[in-house]
Amino acid sequence: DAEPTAFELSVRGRRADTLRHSAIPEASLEELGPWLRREPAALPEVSERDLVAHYTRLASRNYSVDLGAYPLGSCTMKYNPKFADEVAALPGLAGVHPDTPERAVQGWLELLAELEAAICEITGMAAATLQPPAGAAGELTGLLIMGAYHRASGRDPRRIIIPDSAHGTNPASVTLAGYEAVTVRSDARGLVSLDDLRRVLDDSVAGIMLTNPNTLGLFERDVAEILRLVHEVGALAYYDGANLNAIVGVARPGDMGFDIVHSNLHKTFATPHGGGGPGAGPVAVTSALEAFLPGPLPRPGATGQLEWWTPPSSIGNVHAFHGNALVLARAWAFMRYHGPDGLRRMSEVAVLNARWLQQRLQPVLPAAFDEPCMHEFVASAKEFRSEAGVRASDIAKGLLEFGFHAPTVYFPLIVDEALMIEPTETESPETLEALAQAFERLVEIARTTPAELAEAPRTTPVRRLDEVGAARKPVLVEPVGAADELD
Amino acid sequence: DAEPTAFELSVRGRRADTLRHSAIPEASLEELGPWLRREPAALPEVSERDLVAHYTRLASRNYSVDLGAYPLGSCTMKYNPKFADEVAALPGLAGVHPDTPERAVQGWLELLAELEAAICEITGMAAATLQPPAGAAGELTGLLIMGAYHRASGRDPRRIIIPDSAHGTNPASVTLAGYEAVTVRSDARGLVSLDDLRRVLDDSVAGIMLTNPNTLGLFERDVAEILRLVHEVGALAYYDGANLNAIVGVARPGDMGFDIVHSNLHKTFATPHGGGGPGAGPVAVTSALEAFLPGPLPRPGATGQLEWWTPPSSIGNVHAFHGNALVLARAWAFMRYHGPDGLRRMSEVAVLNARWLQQRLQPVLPAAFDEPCMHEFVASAKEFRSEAGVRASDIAKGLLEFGFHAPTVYFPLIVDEALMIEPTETESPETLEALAQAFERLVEIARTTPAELAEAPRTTPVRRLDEVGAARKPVLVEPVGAADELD
Amino acid sequence: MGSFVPHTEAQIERMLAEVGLASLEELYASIPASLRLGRPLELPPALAEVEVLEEAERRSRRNAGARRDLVVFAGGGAYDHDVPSAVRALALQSAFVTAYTPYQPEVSQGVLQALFEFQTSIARLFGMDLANASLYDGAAAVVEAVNLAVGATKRNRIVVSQGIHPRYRGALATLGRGRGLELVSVGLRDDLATDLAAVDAEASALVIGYPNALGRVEDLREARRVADAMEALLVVVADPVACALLEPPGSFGADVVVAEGQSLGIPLSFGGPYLGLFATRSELVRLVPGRLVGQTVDVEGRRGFVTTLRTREQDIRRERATSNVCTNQTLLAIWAGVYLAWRGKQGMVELARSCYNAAHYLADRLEAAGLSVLGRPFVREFVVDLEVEARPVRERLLEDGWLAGVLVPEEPTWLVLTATEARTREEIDAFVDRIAKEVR
Amino acid sequence: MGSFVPHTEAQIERMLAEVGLASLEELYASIPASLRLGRPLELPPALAEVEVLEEAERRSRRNAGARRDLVVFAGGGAYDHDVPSAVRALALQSAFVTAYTPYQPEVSQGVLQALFEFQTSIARLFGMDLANASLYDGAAAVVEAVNLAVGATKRNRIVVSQGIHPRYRGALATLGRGRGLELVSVGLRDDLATDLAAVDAEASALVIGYPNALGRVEDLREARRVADAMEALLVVVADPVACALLEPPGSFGADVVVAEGQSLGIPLSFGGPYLGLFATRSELVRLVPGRLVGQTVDVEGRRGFVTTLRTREQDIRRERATSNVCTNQTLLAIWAGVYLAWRGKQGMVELARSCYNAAHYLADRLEAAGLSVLGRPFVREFVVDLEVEARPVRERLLEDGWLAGVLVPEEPTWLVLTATEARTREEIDAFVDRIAKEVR
Repeated sequence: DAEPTAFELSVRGRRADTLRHSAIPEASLEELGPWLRREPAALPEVSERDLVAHYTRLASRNYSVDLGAYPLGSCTMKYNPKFADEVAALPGLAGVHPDTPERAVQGWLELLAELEAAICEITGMAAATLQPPAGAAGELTGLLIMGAYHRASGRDPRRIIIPDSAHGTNPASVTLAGYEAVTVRSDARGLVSLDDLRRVLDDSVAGIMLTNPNTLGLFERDVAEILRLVHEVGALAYYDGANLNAIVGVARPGDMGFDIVHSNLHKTFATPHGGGGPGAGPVAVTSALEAFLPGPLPRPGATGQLEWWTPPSSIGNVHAFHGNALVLARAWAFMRYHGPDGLRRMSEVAVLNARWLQQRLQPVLPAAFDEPCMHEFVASAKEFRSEAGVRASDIAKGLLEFGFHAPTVYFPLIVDEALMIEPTETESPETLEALAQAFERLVEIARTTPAELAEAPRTTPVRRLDEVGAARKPVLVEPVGAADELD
Repeated sequence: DAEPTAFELSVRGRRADTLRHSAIPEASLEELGPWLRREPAALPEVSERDLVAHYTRLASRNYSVDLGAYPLGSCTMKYNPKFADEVAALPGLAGVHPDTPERAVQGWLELLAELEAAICEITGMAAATLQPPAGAAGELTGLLIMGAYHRASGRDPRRIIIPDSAHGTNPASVTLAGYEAVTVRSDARGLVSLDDLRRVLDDSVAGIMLTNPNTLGLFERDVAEILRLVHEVGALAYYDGANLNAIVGVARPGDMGFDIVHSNLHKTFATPHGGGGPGAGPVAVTSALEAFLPGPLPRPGATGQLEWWTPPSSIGNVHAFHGNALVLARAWAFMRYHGPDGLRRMSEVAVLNARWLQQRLQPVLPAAFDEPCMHEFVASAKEFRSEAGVRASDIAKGLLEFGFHAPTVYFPLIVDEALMIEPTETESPETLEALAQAFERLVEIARTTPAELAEAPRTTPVRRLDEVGAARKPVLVEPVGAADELD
Repeated sequence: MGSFVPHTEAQIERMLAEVGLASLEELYASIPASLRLGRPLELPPALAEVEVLEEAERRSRRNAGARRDLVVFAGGGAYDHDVPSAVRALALQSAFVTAYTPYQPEVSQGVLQALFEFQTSIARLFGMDLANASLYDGAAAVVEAVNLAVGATKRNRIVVSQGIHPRYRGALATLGRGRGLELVSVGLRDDLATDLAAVDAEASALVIGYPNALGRVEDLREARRVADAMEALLVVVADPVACALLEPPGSFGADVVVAEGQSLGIPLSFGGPYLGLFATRSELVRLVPGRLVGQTVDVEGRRGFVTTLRTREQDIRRERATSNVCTNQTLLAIWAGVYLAWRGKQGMVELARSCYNAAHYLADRLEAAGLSVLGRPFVREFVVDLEVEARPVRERLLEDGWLAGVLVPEEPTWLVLTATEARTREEIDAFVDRIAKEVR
Repeated sequence: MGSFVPHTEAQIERMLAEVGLASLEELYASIPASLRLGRPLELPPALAEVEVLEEAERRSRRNAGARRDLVVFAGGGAYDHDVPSAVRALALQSAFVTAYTPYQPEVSQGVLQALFEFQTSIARLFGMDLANASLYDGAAAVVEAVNLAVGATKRNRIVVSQGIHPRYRGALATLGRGRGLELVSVGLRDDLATDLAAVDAEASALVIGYPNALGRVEDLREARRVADAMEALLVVVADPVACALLEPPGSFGADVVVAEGQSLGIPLSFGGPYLGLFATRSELVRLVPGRLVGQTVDVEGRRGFVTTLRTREQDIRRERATSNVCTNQTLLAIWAGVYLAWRGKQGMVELARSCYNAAHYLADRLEAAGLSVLGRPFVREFVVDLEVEARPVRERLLEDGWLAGVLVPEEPTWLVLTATEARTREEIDAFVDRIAKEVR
C-alpha cells in the first residue's frame, strides 16, 4: 500500500524523456578537461507512464483545499479560484524572460503597477514593493527599510518590540535584521498590555511589529494609542499582514498609524499554497519611506510607458528578479474579480464564520479569551489534558478521521493546548455545522473514551509517525543502493 | 463517507456562476408568450468552492490509468500521453468553429489529411473518413458503405457473417444497417472454422466482419483463405480494428485482403477513454470504395489549398460536423511522436507483454486456447467455479483490492468464465510481475478460502452493489425533493 | 524512436528468452510471411514531444480561432459560449479523463455519480422523467430517437421538420437507410415555423426543433396534437440553453427530447467531441439507447451507482440490440454536468436571458439598418435575409474578422445569425455597421 | 459583486441573528469608529470571471513572450528550456497546488514524499550529502548559505566572487546588512575566472560560481584550497543543468551548494516563482535553513515522511532561529523533482550536452564572424565582447525578435549569451548573421 519512491521504481537504462532532434553538431568536450563529470548523478530511471502513476498516487495521498475544509488557524486556507490558474498560465505572462527590456513587457509592468496601487489602497499606504517572495521575506524587508529610515535620520536604535502572541517569524526576522527582540506581554483581554508597552518603550526602540487582528483573532482596539506611544519615541510601526484578510475594506493599517505593512497574498487574496509555497509578501510603506523601497519599481517614464525605477535610497533588491510574478498575477486577478464590495464581503463573512463557529463551539471548546473574535479564534484543550490526558494534538488528529484538516495547534504560545481555528469565508454554513459536530463528537470521545483519540487517525494513508526518531537520526535523502541496481 | 450529490449540496439562492457585464439592453420577453418558462429547472445551487470539492472528491473515488494498471482485455487501457492533452487544448485547434470557411481552417484540414494518410498507410487502405465518433459508429458506417457498393453493382445481398467470438457491437451494427447477422463458429484452435464458413457462404452474403487478432488474442492465420472465399461470392470483408494495436507496422488489413477497416483511435493511438468516451472510429477503404465515403473529406483544391470535398456516391454524413476532431488531433500527435519504428515497437511490446503474462500465469490461470497469444489472452476460471463456487467476477473483484483494475470478464462469450487480460505495451515487466503475483494470490484464495473472495472488494469506496435491484426499479435521476428546499 | 514502452532492451531480451523466442519478429509467427509488411511504414519520422507540440501549434496558427481571430455570430449547432475555468479544471481531472467505462462500479463511483447528476440535470432542464448518459452528438441523438420511435411503434415512417439541422437530417438519412426508414420532410411556413397543417398519415415519429435550426420557437402544443393524430411519438430536437428560458418540451408532452449539448460549456472544438443529449419518459426507459446510470446500495447499505438496464445493450443483446452504441461521450457529459451545476438554477436562466438580449439587440439593429429578420419568436438564433447572395458576403466578412452566421442550403440569401452571452454591444454594433455596408 | 462567499443573504441574516448582531458592520464593533474606513475602497469595479481572463490576456499581449515573440539567447539566471507536458501536469495536480505546508503528515504524504525525492535528486546532482526542500530563489539561497557559514564559523567576513550574479550579490548586500556582514568582493581575471590568488585573510565563506554568472567554469579545487587557507566554508553557486555535465561541486569538497532551480522545468515566469536549491554536508544539517523532510515509520511500522529537525525553525526557536524562512517553494520543488525524474539519469546528461553543443556552436559561429568570445571552458553561457556598446545593439535586436543576452553592468560592451536545447541551428545561424551586422 505504501508508494515506492521514484528511485525504487527505477530500472537501469529506462527513460521517460525525449530531447529535440538537433541539427547542431556535437561539440568537443575537451575544454571541460578535469571538470567533465565522470559518473552521471543517480537520478531516477523511470518510464513516463510509471512517473505519472507515481505522482498521481502521491497526489491521492494528500489532503488539499480542493478536497475539503482546512480550518488551519492563521494559515487561511480558503478556496483558490481556478480562473487565477488560467491567468498564471497565459503564455504572454508565464513565457516572459525577466530580463526583457521594459518596452517589450508593458503588460507585465502595468499589471504590477495596478497591483501595487490596489495594495496601497487596501492598506492605506503610499507605495509598495512586490519583490518579497513570502511574508517572512516581507518582514525582513520591512525591518531593513525601518533601519534605513533611522540611519537616514541619523539614529540607529536597536530594539524591536514584539507581542508575546506574535508569529515566530517576527522575532526571527528581527534577529536576521540585526535587531534585538523585546517582548511585550498580552493582558487579560488577550491584547497588548499598554502598561507593559510603556515599560519597554524608550528611544532605543526602532519599532514595533503588530498583527491586527492579533493571533488570538482579536482586534487590538488600543492600536491608535499604541502607535502614538511608539511614534512618540521616534520608532516606526510595522503591520504584519497575516490577518489583513479580516478587515479588507473595513479598516486600513495606514489609517491606524502603521508605517510599514506586508501582505501575505495567499492569505488574503487566495493564491494557492502549493504545499508550502510559493507565496508573496509585498511590503507597502508611507510616502516618507518610499525612497527606501527595494528596486526596481514600475513607474511612468518620460515617454508615458512604464519603466523600472529604483528609489534613490533603496535598501537594494531582495529577490533576484521581480518577486513571484505569477503569484502576483493571481492576486491581481482575485482583486479584479472581487472589486471593492466583493473584497469587503470576503472579510465580513470571514469574520462572521469565525464568530459563529466560536459561539457554536463555546459549550464544548471554549475560546481562550472570552471576546468576540474576528476571522479566527483560539480554543484551549487544556481541560481535557488534565481530565483525560487528551492533548490538543489528539483532537487535531481525531479531526482528520472526519475528513477535515486539523486546526493549528500549540499556537499562539500564550495559550495552553491551543487549538486555533479559522474557517475562512469560503466555507458554507453547512460545512461549519458539520465541523462543529465533528468537534462535539471529539470532545465527547475525549471525555468518555480518551484512549480512542490516542489511536487517531486510523483511516489516513499512514497513521501517527515517529517524529522523534526522524529527528534523532535524520534520513533526508534516499541512499544510493540496491534499488539502483535493478535491470 | 458517501459523497452527497450536487443537488443534496444545494441551498436555495446559492450561486457559483458569474456572467459578463453587458451593455446590451434587456429585450422584452413578450414575443415568447406562452413559451416563456414558468419555473426554472431545478438545477444545483452550489458555491464554486463546494462544487470543486464535490467533483474533486468524486474524482478521488475513481480508478484511472493514471493511477495504475488496467488489464481490461479488448479495451486496451494504455498510458495516454500528456502532450496530447496540450495539443488538444491549443486555442487554434480547440477554439475553432466547425463551420468556418476552408481557407481559414487550413491548419485543421492539413492535420486531418495527414491523419487520414497515416491511417491509410497503417491499414493498407486508400482513403478514410474521420467522421465516425466511435468504433461502433465506424462499423455502421462501414456496413453502409458495403451496402452502397453492392447496390451500385446492382446487387443487394442481405446477410453478414460474424464469428461467434466477435464483439457485441458487430451483430448490433449489422442489425442497425438492416442486415441479418449470420454466425460462423470458432474451431478448436479458437479461430474461424473454415468448414463452418463454407457452410454459410453463398451469394446472399454481403460481407464478413472479422477482428484480427480475434477477441481471443489469436491471429486468424487463415485470413487470406477466408477472404478469398468471401470475395469469391462477391462479398466484402470488414476489418474490425479493435485489435489493430497488436500489428501496427507488422501486418496490414489491406494486405490481408480487407476492403473496409475501422480503427478505434483510443485503443491503438492512446486517446484517453474519458470514462467511456469520446472515442473516434475512422473508417478506411480500398480505392474501389472511396466514392462511397461519408463527406466531406479534406482534399487539395484548384488553388492548392485544402478544401472540403464530398465523394460522388457518398453515403452521406454520419456526424454533425467532422467527427471528434480533438480526439483526432490527439491521435495525430501520438503518431507524430512515435514515427514508424515507434509504432511498430508499440505493437511488438504489446504482444510481448501479453505473451509473457500468458505464460507466467499458465500454471494458475491457463489460457482458454493453448496458442501463443498476440496482445491479449483469455483465461478461464471455470475450474474454480466447479471446485469452490468462485466465479470469474469474484477473481476480478479480488484484483481490485490489490490496486489493479479488473480484467474483462465473461467475454468472449465462447469461453466459460472468461477472464480476458490485456496488459498493453506501457506496463513494465515489474508491473506485469506484480499483477501475476496478485493473480497467483487470488487463485490461492480461491482454492483455500473461497468465501473470502465473495466478500471482495472491501477496500474500495463502495463494496459490491445491488445491480439487480438497480435494474428492477431503476432510479436514474434524483427526484426533486427535500434537498431542494434547504436555505 | 519515441514510444511509451518502458522496457529496456535488456528486459526485452530477457522476456523474449522467457517465452522461448529469439526476436520480437518471432512473436508474429502466427502471421503468414506473405501477410507481413516487410518494410517500415511510410510515415513521418518520430519527433520529440516538444517538436510534436510545435508542429501542432504551427498548424493551429493556420486556423482562425473564435475570439482571437474571429468574432463569431455563427451557431448552427456549435456556439461560442464562455467556458468557466472551474468547469474545465474539474472535468479534465485525470481520474475522469483516463478512466474507462465504469465496468467495475466499486472503483468507478466518481464517473458514475457524475453521470447520475448529469442525467438528473438534463431531465430537469427538459422537463422529462429521465435522461441517458449521453450519445455521440446532436445528430446521433436524433438518429437514436428515431430508432426508439421505430422500436416503440413498429412503424418505419418518420415525419421530419425541415427546421431540423441539415446535417442532422443528413445523418438520419444516412444511418436510417439500413433500416429502411421512410423519411417524410415537412416544410416551413414563411414565419419559419414547421407547417404542421401539411402533416398527415401515420408515422412513428414527428421530429421538430425547439427552437428549430433557424431559431424559430416551434409550437409544441400543436406538434403534440399532430403527433397524436398520427399516433406518432413527438421527438423534440431542443436547444439546451434556450430551454432554460422556454417552457420545457416535457411540459408539452414530448416523448423524446434530444439535443446537442455543446452549449453546456464545451469549447467549439472544430465540431467535436460534443455530446448528444437524450431524455424521455419513464415508460420508454427500456428502449433508451446508450448508457444509463442508476442509484443502488452496496452490501453494507451505502448508496452507490451502477450502469443499469444493461440488457438493452449490444454486448449482451448482440444482434437483437436496439442500438449499437457502445461508448458514449462520458467525459463531455461530466463536463456538461459540472457546467449545469456551476451555472445553477438561476444562472442558466440568466445565461439564456443574456443570449436572448444579445440576439434580439442584434436583430433589432439589423432591422433598423433595413434588413429583414425572420423567425420571431426566437431565443439566440434567427435568420436575416440579405436579399443578395449570402455566401460571398460571408466570405468578405471573414476577411475582416467576422464569422457571419451559417448558410442555409435551400435559401441562398439567408444567413442564420447567433449571438451568445459572449458578444458585446460594441461587437454587435460594429458587425451591423459592417454587414449593412454589404447590402446597401 | 463577485466573491467566493457561499452564503445566501438569508443565511447571513440568520447567522448574524444567531451571534446576536443586526448587521455585518457590527462584527467590527471592536474596531474604533475613528479607525474604520467609512467609504468603499477605490478599486476598479468587480469583473466576471471571463472578464478578468480577458483583462489579463489583454495585458499579456503587451508582453513579448519567449518563442512566440522572441528567440531567447538570454540567461542570467532564467533559462528558456522545454517544459515537458507530463511534468507540468503532475506538478499542477490540485492535491499539490491547493495543499498547505504538511503540518499533519498523516494526510500529507504526497507532498512529503515528493519533497523527499526532490531532496534526494538535488543532493545527488550536486554530489552532496543532503538538500533541503527549497528556498525562495537563487538569491535567497546564496543569502542563506552565507547565514549558515556565519553561524558555523561565527565570523562576519564573506568573500564573494564578482562572478556571482549581480542581483544575488545585491540581495546579499541588502539582506546581510542587518547582521553586519562584511562582504569582500574578489574580481575576475581576464579569462573570467575568479582571481583566487587575490584572496587572503580569514572569512566565514568563499562564495564562487560553478560555472559563474558569465558562464566560466571555475576551478573548485583551487577554491577549496583557498577556502581552507581562510578557514572558510566553500559556498558554490552552481548551475543545476551544467552540473549534469560537470564533476559535481561535492566532489571538490564544497560545504554548501546553492543554485537557482528554474532550469529544472520551470517556465520563465517573468522571474518567479522559481526556487532556490540548497545542498550541504551532513555535519551541517542542524544549521540548514528552511524545511527538511525526513523518512520515518508510522505506529504500524509503515514507511512515512515528516518535516523534521523543526527545532531549527522560527516558529519554535523564534528570535534564536538562524533563519526566518517559513514557507518555501514547495510546489516548485515538487515540479523540479518531477522534472529530474522525467529527464532521469541519462536524460539530464543529454540535456546538458545539448545545451553545451548549442552554446558552443553559437560561440564558434560568433568567433568565425570575428567576435571575441570569453570564458572558456563554459557549458551553456558565455560572454561575447561586441567592442561597441551592447545596450543599443540589444535594443535593436529586440525589434527583430531576438532577446540578445543579458548586459554586464561593469562591462558595457559585453553580452552574456546563452543557448539551451531549445535553440535550433537555424535560429543560431540567423542570430549570428544578425548580430554580425551590428558590429561590422
